[in-house]
Amino acid sequence: MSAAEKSRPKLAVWKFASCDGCQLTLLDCEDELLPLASTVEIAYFLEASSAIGPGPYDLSLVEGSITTPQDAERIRHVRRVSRRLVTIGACATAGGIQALRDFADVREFAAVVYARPDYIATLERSKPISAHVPVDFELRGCPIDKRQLLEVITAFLAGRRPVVPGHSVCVECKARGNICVLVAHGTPCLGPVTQAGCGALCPAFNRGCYGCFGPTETPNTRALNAQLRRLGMSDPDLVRVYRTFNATEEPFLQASEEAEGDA
Amino acid sequence: MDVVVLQSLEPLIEALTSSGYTVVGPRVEDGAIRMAEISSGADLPAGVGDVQKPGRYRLTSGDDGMVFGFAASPDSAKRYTQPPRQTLVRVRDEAIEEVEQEAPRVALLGLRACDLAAVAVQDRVFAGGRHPDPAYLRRREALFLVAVNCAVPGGTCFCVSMGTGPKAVAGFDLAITELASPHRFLVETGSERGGEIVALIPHHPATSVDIDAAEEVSRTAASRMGRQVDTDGIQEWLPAAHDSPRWADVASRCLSCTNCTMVCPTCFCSTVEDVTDLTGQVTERSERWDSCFTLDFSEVSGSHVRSSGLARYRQWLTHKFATWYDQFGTSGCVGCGRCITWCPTGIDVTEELACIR
Amino acid sequence: MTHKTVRLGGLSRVEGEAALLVRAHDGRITDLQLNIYEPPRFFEALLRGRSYDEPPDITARICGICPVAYQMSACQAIEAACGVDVSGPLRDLRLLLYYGEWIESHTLHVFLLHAPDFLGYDSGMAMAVHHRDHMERALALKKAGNELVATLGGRAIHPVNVRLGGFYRVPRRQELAPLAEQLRRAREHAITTAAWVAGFDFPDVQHDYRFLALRHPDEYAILSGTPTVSEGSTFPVQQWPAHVVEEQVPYSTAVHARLDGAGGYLVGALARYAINFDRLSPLARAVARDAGLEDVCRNPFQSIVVRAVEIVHACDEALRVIDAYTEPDTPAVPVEPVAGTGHGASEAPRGTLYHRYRIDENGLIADADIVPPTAQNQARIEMDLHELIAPRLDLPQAELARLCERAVRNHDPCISCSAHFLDLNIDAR
Amino acid sequence: MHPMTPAPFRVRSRRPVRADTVSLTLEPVEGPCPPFLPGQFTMIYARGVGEIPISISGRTRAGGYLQTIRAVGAVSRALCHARRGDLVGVRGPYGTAWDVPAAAGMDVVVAAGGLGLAALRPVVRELVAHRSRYGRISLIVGTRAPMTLLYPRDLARWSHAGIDVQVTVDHPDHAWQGPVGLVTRLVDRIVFEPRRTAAFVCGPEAMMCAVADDLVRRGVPAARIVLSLERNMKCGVGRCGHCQLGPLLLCLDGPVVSYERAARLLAVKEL
Ligand SMILES: Cc1cc2nc3c(=O)[nH]c(=O)nc-3n(C[C@H](O)[C@H](O)[C@H](O)COP(=O)(O)OP(=O)(O)OC[C@H]3O[C@@H](n4cnc5c(N)ncnc54)[C@H](O)[C@@H]3O)c2cc1C
Ligand code: SF4
Ligand code: SF4
Ligand code: SF4
Repeated sequence: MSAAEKSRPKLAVWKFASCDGCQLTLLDCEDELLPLASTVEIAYFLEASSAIGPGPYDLSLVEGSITTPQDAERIRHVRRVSRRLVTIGACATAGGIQALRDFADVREFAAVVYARPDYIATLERSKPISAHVPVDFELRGCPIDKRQLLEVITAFLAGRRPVVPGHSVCVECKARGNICVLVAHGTPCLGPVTQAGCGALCPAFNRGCYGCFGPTETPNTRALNAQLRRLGMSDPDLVRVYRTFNATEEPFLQASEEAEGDA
Repeated sequence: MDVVVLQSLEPLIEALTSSGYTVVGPRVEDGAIRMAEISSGADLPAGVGDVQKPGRYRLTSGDDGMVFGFAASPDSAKRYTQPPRQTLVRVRDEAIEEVEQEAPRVALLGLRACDLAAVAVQDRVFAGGRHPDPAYLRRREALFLVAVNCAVPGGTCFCVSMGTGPKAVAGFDLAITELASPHRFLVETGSERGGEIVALIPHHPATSVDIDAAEEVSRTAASRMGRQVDTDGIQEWLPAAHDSPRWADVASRCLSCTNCTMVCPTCFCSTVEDVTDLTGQVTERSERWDSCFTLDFSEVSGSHVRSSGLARYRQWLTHKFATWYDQFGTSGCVGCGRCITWCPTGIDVTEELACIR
Repeated sequence: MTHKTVRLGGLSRVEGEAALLVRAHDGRITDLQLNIYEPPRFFEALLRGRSYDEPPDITARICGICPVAYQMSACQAIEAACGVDVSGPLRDLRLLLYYGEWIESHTLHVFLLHAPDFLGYDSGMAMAVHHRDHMERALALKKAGNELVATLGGRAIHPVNVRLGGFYRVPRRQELAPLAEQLRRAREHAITTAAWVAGFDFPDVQHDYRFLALRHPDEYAILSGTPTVSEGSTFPVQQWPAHVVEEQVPYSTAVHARLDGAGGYLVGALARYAINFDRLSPLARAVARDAGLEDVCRNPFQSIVVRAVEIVHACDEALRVIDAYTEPDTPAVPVEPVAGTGHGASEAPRGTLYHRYRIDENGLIADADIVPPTAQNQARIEMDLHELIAPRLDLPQAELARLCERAVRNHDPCISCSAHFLDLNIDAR
Repeated sequence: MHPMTPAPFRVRSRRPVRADTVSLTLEPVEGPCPPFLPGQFTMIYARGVGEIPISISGRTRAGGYLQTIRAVGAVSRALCHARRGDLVGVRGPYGTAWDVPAAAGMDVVVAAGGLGLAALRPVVRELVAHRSRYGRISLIVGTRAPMTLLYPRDLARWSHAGIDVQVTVDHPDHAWQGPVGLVTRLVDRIVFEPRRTAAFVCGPEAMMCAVADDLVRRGVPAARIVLSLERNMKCGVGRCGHCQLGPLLLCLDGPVVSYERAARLLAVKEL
């Protein structure tokens, strides 16, 4: 190994309860993968490699939420061996779709799915990584956006603040030149309260945003809900629309509870 | 100024195309009349109209065959004068290179008087001050502006109040008034290159009947304005009303979503971002549309000057209608009504201003 | 030494996390457990009470590698319940989307996960250092698949454009043109790939598999078809629950599926190939022949060749669909909720994926059942391992461990299909 | 040239002035350094990280800029870590200036809080250079701790040159003998003839307002109290819109603004 190789920063990718999609995003960077592999040492990435480079790691990307006692232990280890820890995707930043258990009785959930739920070791709640250990940066999305992932990695390499703004999807929607589906089609859209990053994908496909990047920096869900009701959404519809991939993010939780209270 | 009559727009579109312009004009797409590339008169929205209300836009269809029988499109000239993102410089190793920005030759067909006023406002921002932007000037130079005098103002328009319409009086290369029975187009020439285009196509001179009919179109339009703003003394009274209780009221309805600023044809705020490649060898700096409704916009020393939605709405409205005069000598608002139509919760600036006053 | 324990913690290059424990005594295997420690995510439970139109988006999140498969099985199950049939150009677009996922997912497995085993590398990235050309081809192929999914679906992972009855927005013909260009090159890459992997050194193993795959009258079944077993029996997808029964294995944590009473059947590339060889595109069939494959392949190590052939088929068919594409009048046919039960199955890259939903009178999901391919294969993978290791117990420990790991990877187990996978407390003695 | 294109400059020297602050001298790679007036700033660009406004604190003998930067975030940190010979981008100088000559014949109060002294340094140097033109000159400086005091050698020199230099600290160490507390406390300790006084103030906004209010209370006309204001700035040339304070675009109409104009604006919360 040359001296240059030795000094390459070490990247690790970790998985907790998740669908693998966010770490797959890294392998989906077809044009950047080989340059990336020569810029950083991919020291731990089980999905892609059997090689296990020793820690500590300069940058750990963590996918998935914490749902088992063992994982609660394991994430502490990951934090210890990581200089920077960046969580990627709604599971890791908000508990993910599996956090819907938080609104139910997880024992009952287990009983629905498994004949012998007593074999299942699981926590009552699906928690984001930041609920267990300090996190240096959270990259949102279900799944994360490829360009944003590259931006976070290059920003960490360059020592700058990642350009991952907290504003609404509408900013990207307008920049992209989409027609507003909410105004022009009467389609309910969570874009005004959802953080940008996807490039305003859904409106580009004539669909309302369903909030997969979680809440913006200052979401006014009360005002949006009033408008969504005018567009014909019922309170149970509103509860469901906020309870998907980022259900336990505080503003979405409040918005769903508000609708539930009114229901 | 030459005034001529065309029977059809087809030759005009052809002449523009053959003169090297990409023609961008009104066209039905995704349930709205967009400004999109058109290749023939058949792409124009014949018989299509629109109904615009606060937070609501719907197409209507009729059989009058008029191709400009609608009000402001969601798109303005801004996308062409100030593209949503432009790369400014590239830094490679030790060299800082200025990136040559594109200045595509585009003919914008169907801009309204308010849109022309908006272009003039942007001219002051980007070309008028102490630091003129040469790329902006090149882009502007490459734009051929074909205005259309409004026949049916939208439900959210108020250009008469702002003194910007409905008739286009300056700033165009050509200005069209669509006339009915018989269907024809009165074309005024506003520039030398406008005249050169007209010379390329079959036309006959306008008669006084044509000219009167066109006057009538603009007169009727002016009388059917959807909304109005009392701008008298607004430069003083609006900033002075910074503690009006109405701000809290509107803030409760405002999403801080930025739509009003994004659709506004004059809003020019931008931010600059660095993108590095993986090796760290090449950096690109680009400028992109930003909005005073975002939190980062006013970030100083780890906090945000305008952290409340109230302050951000107040900044927007006050800047647009009042402090813009202090900075650029004109109003920032041209009365096109886009911010009213495209606000998802239907906040109406004219109503807010009336309440604040 | 009579005791032997092989323990593979953290199986790599599988999507998800798994571990394997093998114990042997006096030359006999006493214990063999493939353990999947993907934490349960309870999809079937959390779907209850959701609106009938939500499962395509929600179940996509079961697996980031094959979200389209989940969306397609979910759509078809719910459409069946509501009495809607999606046909014509809309069905073609679904096929096209699915081909994109196949190309992307199979390429991922062939190059990044599986090939390194044959060439002795830890990863595709390590392999790339000496086989740059192959890796570049892989990335081009994968990109072609991803772009197909992204163009039709909005993004490569968890596409946003799929809905009951079709799509939110359908592409214009001219939007597909650049894809066709890319796919033609991809098809060449796929043919080269098949020839390349056919030359690998395959352990001489044959398993007596019982296969299950969908079969379609005119297509190499992906999107839909009739469940068909290798010995010839078939059953309509509505009867799936009567034929496929899942059991939680006593004193273990895994769920094993039994087909008509017997465990250990196989779904996936080998099964599809065996059951539908005659439905492959002529080009794909020729490529299979050139690669030295018979009509049926029973060597799981050669599944890499079968996958390469399936990539050729997917590229070939995708091009056919693009060529014949006419824009549908509406992006989706309306699907109104009807109380009742619907079944849907499609061929995920890893094998048959079955969904069942019961919709109540309010249009809400009353209950859901999802049978992902890896759950069905789990017992069969353990059998593979058993048959593979039993005669090779005297191999050096490390070599044996590697072989086991390869045997698992042969089946491209997607462990994120956590609808069923359980948590295991490994006996850490 | 496009107004957003930085000119390449080189870091000629780098001198840490406190734990988190360094003074850099920057010289253009080509040609002379554009002249500047006291109070003006440049936009300094750290490659791949970003660009920030930094006041010009002085001119080097070789004709470069002396700029003092505190590491508070990504860009300022990158600039603080710049090494001799590194390339940075510079645009400017931009903004309004303190009209020091206009204070001729008057008493002058210069009040600095924290890093504000970096912006005021050219003002004091100008006053010192033409000491005889002015009446009493007082420089009052507030800083967090004795260790964080900027330019101590300059302060000593200025003191010798006939300027009343007074320093107060928030957190004294055991060697500290001077006053403790806010700069405003120093306003009462200096001598000036209010009706014939000009004041130049720079520091955190709250500090500036407090000092200005005190001066007004003592009878200094608000029009002759001139502050340097800070807002987010992305362009420095009036095109990004970020630095608005009511009617002002601070990059063009500021950063140096009279208290007469600024007082009303700063009084409005979140303007
Ligand atoms: C006219 C003017 C003169 C200045 N002179 C000096 C000086 O001489 N020395 C000095 O150390 N600092 C000076 N500053 C402040 C300096 O610009 C900020 O500290 C710097 O922008 C922080 O950027 P950053 O990237 O390091 O931090 P960031 O990581 O961006 O954030 C650190 C904090 O700085 C604030 N900030 C970010 N960008 C700006 C911006 N463009 N303008 C103002 N604040 C911002 C944010 O609130 C943020 O919380 C001056 C500012 C202005 C407006
Ligand atoms: S479609 Fe949605 S995201 Fe786009 S502008 Fe409208 S409300 Fe915002
Ligand atoms: S528009 Fe909304 S739901 Fe769609 S991808 Fe973007 S953030 Fe996710
Ligand atoms: S006024 Fe309307 S469009 Fe503008 S930010 Fe508020 S909600 Fe959005």
